[in-house]
Amino acid sequence: MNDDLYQQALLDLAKAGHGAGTLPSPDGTALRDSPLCGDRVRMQVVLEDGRVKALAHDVKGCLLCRAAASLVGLHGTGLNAEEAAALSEQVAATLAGAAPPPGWSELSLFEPVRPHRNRHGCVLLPFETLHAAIIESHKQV
Amino acid sequence: MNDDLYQQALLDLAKAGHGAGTLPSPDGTALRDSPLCGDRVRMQVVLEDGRVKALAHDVKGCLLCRAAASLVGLHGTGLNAEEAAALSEQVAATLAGAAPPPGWSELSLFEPVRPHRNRHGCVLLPFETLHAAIIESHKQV
Amino acid sequence: MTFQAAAWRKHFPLLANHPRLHYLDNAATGQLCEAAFDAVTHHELTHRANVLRGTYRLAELADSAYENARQQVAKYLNAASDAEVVFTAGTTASINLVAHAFGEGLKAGDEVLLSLAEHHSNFVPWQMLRERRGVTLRILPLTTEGRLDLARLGDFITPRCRLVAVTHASNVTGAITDLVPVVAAARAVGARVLLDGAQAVQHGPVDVAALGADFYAFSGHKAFGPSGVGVLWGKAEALAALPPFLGGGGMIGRVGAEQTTYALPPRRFEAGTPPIAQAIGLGAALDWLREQPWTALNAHTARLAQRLIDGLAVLPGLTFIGPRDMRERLPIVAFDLPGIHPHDICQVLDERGVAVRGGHHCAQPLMDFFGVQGAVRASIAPYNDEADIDALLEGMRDVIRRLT
Amino acid sequence: MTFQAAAWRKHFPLLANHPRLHYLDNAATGQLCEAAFDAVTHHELTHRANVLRGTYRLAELADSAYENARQQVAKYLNAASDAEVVFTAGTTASINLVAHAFGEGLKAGDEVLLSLAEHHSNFVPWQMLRERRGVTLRILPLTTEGRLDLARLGDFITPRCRLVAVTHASNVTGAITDLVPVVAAARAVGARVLLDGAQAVQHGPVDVAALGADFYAFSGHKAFGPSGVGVLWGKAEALAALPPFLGGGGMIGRVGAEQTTYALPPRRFEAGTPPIAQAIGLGAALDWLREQPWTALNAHTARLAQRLIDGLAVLPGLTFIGPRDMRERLPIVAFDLPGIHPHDICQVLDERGVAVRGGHHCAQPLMDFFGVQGAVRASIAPYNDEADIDALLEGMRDVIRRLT
Ligand SMILES: Cc1ncc(COP(=O)(O)O)c(C=O)c1O
Ligand SMILES: Cc1ncc(COP(=O)(O)O)c(C=O)c1O
Repeated sequence: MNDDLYQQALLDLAKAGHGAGTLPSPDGTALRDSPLCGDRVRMQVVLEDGRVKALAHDVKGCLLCRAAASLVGLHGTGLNAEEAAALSEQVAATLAGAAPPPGWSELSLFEPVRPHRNRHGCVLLPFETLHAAIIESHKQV
Repeated sequence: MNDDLYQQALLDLAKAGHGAGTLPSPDGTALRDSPLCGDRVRMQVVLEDGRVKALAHDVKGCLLCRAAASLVGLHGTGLNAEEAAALSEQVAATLAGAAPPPGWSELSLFEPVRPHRNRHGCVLLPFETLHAAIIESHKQV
Repeated sequence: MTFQAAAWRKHFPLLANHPRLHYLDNAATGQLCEAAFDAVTHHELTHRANVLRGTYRLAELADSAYENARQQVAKYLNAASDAEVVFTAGTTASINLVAHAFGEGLKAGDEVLLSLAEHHSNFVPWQMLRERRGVTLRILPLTTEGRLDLARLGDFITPRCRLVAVTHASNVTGAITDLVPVVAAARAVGARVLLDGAQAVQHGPVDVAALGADFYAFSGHKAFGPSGVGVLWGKAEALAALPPFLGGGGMIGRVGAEQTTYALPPRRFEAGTPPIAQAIGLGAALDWLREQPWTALNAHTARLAQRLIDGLAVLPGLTFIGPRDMRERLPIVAFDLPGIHPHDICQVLDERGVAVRGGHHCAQPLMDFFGVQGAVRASIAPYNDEADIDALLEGMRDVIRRLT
Repeated sequence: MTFQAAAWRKHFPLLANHPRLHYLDNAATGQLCEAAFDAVTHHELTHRANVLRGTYRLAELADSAYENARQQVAKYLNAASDAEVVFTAGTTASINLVAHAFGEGLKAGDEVLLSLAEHHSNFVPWQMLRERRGVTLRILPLTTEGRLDLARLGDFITPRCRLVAVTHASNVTGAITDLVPVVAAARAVGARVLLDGAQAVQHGPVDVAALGADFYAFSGHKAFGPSGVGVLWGKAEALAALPPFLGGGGMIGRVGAEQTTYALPPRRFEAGTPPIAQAIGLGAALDWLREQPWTALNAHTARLAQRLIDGLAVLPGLTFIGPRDMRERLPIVAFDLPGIHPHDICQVLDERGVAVRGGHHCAQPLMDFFGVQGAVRASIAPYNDEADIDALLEGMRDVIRRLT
């Protein structure tokens, strides 16, 4: 049973919408769709020395996706491209059963998603889009 | 059991090869293939007043096909296009369970073929090709 | 005589194995009826062989079973002849077959009319044909309820129109297309008509002769038959006019290194070993379905759909994606609840054993038209009952309690 | 350890139902193994649902089973990743997919190399491509035994060659293609390589990495799996370079009325609802096959084939269509007996319960090469035994007694 998929803490995280919004002059913007559900995440970043100084996201997606984006908003600043890529993999690993990476303990909120493989993409999408936005910024330079 | 599919009378009919050969100057020639087995029948006719005056066939096919062609050689002269078309249908009917049409009592040799629907085409092919050759002659005129 | 869902349910082994499942995703896939299951099993265990080539007994039995399935399909569709029935891999394969074989005869500027309500499978093949041959696609708009806007047919079917390819019934709104004016308009300009019957066939026998179409496509798995098989019905002269699509064994007359001739329909369009057991299963399913009391069955499912619509209508802010009444429509109910994502709704419903689908339903243009990103869809079959609907409604109250 | 055909036979329910059947038409269709039968049954009766879209439990189970099947296929083929496995309707569908998707990138004057030994399914799609795009087909000739004449590769693979599409093993002669020089010659001119593996996969696991091909096609029904399913394996970068072939649900990224983007492989090539239960059955069959003692099994079938060849060799006038020894070949034995038509032979053999096939075997160019109209073919699987071979030989003596 996935009784606790929508536990209160996850709903709160989604509702908080950390980092939701738009940046006036981002260094990079990435847009990613989920082919499964038609969900869409837009992520904008401003970089400093290759690291995220500011970010903003706009999510048309489910609660899992919104909660994940909010988590990115909470802890995503300071990452560089490499770390963002590694983070995506760590999130995937967490969904597959591993412990959350250091500094991202809230990822444990997504543990009930584990048996629902079709929903893993919803959680991953904001993380992947963050990485894409950083890459995009490097191209702009 | 189709024990009597290859009864002696059928083998003899095939071996007799009535009408096997070539005509020096046919009015019409038709060539028909069986897509199932790659068998091929060539039928040539000379007409007089729209009726077969002479015919000859060349069969690359199985015993059933050769016996059927031989039967066409035996009784096929005198037919016009309409009668040849009707004959093809009567042969199909005989294979489906009806009695042979008048004058074609040897068709009863093919009764053991009835349960073998994949072989019906082998028996029909020479009759259909005869009809096609007559039609072809009319086009030549 | 009231129809007993429980009696129908008995013919579907999976449902017996899941007594607490409320399966309401029938538009995606119907459950396999025992007639189909038994026919497939019987074939595989007693006369499995390749078809149309062997002369031994097993092959003869396989041939008869396969050709018998063709006759069963023809009968269900009221086709003039079983030679009009082509077995394919599914609706998508059937439509692609026409898009290629019929499409070969089209040239730049020729027009194909679709509607905005089409499933991607009746959309993308034509977009790809546009890429290949420069045909023009015209997209018939919809009424606010999501029905084809037939009043505007005249604006969209021009003398350049060569094919009208529209859905017999929508997989999202459930709307059944009023085909009389569509076929008349197509005929008036000499265009052929292809109907996407993927959603229609499972609600009772279809009469292709009465519909007046040239081509009709559907899938086995949605008609309580096996996956991996579908049908393209084509009027004899329409099929005869088409070149082959896929090349391979079985569809040829004679193959030479330089030149090859093709078999007559339907074999011309059945390259390679066909889905033999699956076709036999589909034939058995349709043969069984043909004998069912469809007036009663359809009244039953319409009642359930109405019960669902009425129950949903009181939810604050809910939008129906499609008509709100049951006239000229199938028991498919799609809706959007602003602020709650369809997948979250489905997930909560799943906890209660209610299986419904959320997403774009392979109909993104239709979603765009309704201004939604996705929708929740409940699709009802005769084996469903009041308990299924009530479980869904109860679940929706839970969704609203928990997710807003 | 001598291999026991009887033990293998137990895994094939049809054979148990026909204890007196001598089934020697395995190259046309293999009998269904119980692993496949059980997997299909289990799927249909416990977690049938459409795949890749649902979020309820049944759909999740269906998804897992379907994707697990992809992994099982990948493992059998030693593919680098399961994303390299595309489920299709069969070998013919797989080859047509490449002929269209890869063919789209070819232009007049580009060359495709085939051989004269190809099955129609690896012949006609290329002839049709020639019609569409004006490519040139080059046909590699054969040695007198019917093997690809590799000595002449240099004459036939030119710098204009873009694709080499040849059989891994012939369905008539049983000859296994020596792929090392073929792949090397293709690589030397930058051509891709497609292998028709329809006859090869059922004789033990295939190592696509070692073969060095770009594409590999085969069918489920010949590999003791269900009909209605097949595979196109493609090297990741080769698949990624291909545009989609069929359009429809599941293969898209996003569909707009004007513009559509496509999914990544393998889904890009799986338009519409795939053959779900059939893929699951095929996965189970290959998973079971992978664990079989192939060295022993192949020694067993080779012994049977040799016994058959030796027994036939004494018949007056008999010609083998293919090699007379068992080196580098499969246990497929085809022959022609001048003056007796293959179908008549098959019919007489059928009276004795011997199921073999007669005809052109969808290889007319090869028949023309051998100067025969057709041939009788016995094709052996590990469940066959000495009694099957001896029944065939005894039947041939009867044929000669009765039909000459
Ligand atoms: C060598 C070869 N290629 C292709 C095919 C075609 O396979 P299918 O009919 O399953 O598509 C066959 C089987 O008939 C074959 O033997
Ligand atoms: C209206 C409609 N058309 C086409 C299809 C495609 O059917 P399939 O996926 O079986 O090819 C579907 C089902 O998804 C459908 O609902």
